[in-house]
Amino acid sequence: MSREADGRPRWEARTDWGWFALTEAPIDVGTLSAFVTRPEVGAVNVFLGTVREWTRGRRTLYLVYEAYEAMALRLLQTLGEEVRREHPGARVAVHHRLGRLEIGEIAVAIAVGTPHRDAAYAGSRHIIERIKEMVPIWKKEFWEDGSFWVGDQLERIPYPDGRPPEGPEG
Amino acid sequence: MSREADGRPRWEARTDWGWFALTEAPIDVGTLSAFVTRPEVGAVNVFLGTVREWTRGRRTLYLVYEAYEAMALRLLQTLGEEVRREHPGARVAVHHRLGRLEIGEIAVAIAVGTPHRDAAYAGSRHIIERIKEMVPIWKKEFWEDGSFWVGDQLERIPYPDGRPPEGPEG
Amino acid sequence: MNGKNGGLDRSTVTVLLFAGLGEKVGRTLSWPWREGLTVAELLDELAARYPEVAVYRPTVMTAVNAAYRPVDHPLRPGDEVALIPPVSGG
Amino acid sequence: MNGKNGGLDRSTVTVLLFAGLGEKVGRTLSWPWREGLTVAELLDELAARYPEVAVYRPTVMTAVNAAYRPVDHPLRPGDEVALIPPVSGG
Repeated sequence: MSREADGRPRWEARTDWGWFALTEAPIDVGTLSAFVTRPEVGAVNVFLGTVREWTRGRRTLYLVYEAYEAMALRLLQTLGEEVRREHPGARVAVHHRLGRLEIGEIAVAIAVGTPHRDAAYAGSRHIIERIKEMVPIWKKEFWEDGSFWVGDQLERIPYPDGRPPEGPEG
Repeated sequence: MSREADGRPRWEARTDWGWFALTEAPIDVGTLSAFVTRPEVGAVNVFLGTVREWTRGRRTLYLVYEAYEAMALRLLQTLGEEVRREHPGARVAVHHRLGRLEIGEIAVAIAVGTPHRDAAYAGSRHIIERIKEMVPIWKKEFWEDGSFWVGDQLERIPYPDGRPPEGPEG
Repeated sequence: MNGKNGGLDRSTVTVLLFAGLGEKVGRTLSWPWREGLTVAELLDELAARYPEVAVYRPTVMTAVNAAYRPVDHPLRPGDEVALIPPVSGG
Repeated sequence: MNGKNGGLDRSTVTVLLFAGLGEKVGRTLSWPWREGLTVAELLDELAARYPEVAVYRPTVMTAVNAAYRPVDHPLRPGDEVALIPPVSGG
């Protein structure tokens, strides 16, 4: 763990082709896309997960993300390596926010740079799907009437009844 | 046609959900992704086409893009409307550079914001495919030994023999 | 978007050419309009005058006043006709 | 990455709990290690002590020293064992 300039915690791993981080500081899209842009790259795909205010009629006020940081960082690197195996030469950056996030903020940014666009799209899509499947990061939603750890309803599929549970966290 | 702050020409159309531009000034990714991020958006997909140095062993020094600006701008808007028809509520930004571009610069940036990620990926992919198919913008590649309008070999598929023609523009 | 150019006679059409074709032939031409002139006939006339237009013709798409139009589209005086070689943006 | 904590007895394992489970039970526990202890047995012991662990158990994945491991994985003293509820990052 290191610190942002303003003292907020940051977990980070950087190689010549990959850049992975968990951070409490805002994510800058341009920095990530610049990292994956190199003379051999012709296509960059960026996926951003942003904090949505409305989910099936329910208003989110803000979110808090928590992670098993050491393991999450290691797994993000593994996902980058998976993309490199599938698309040799790909460049990959994945940054995920932790702590409190307001509506509209970027929770996760994934950038993949490759010579041609098929691989850039496939690579960024692979990473977001795998993050949602197996990277130990958790989201707590805060509503006007309570809060709720997404996934905490003890089913593997959030919102099994098609919408968040009605009550506050029990 | 309007002018950038530094006097470079710019063609632009902006609505409450869409932002389309042709410009000789550098493209800022963060500005585009911010435009498509709103409280109802949870997923943003950004595609960047960047200037690649090497194409099948041949070195590009720089590129020049030319457009039929009025028509290209109108068609970019049409592509945005196509995405909106398919994914109601989507927000779309598409900016394309004109003039001379150096290696690593962004030639085109497409940002699509939607509530969920399937639509964001599908929307940005649709737009880049349609740009390459029918928007009147042309790329001239400058190599160490000559220059070449891509597509100018009078086939609909560039590089029919698997690599750019050997000679300079004839 | 009518392609009307204040400096041109109203009995002409404006022809726009792009990329390699524009470099070889010129980017803008003024061409005489006549009653019943179609895009195809305009292309015939241009190809007779400019060999490069004949060479490119099998691959160009055509637009009238900034919208794709088929070659049987009839032209009006002042129209802006674009010869669109295979595009390569993105 | 050994999960060794200078402040802990080497005859214990460290248990990490997250999200709702961590809020209910506590985010970090120290638990006695014994020869042959597996992840499954550790979960049995924790579930006997903490009813919430029993409730969550069908949905948690387990990691040892920051890598996913099956429940028959044998533990060594000082290991860091994480109970991973369904993730919701992204």
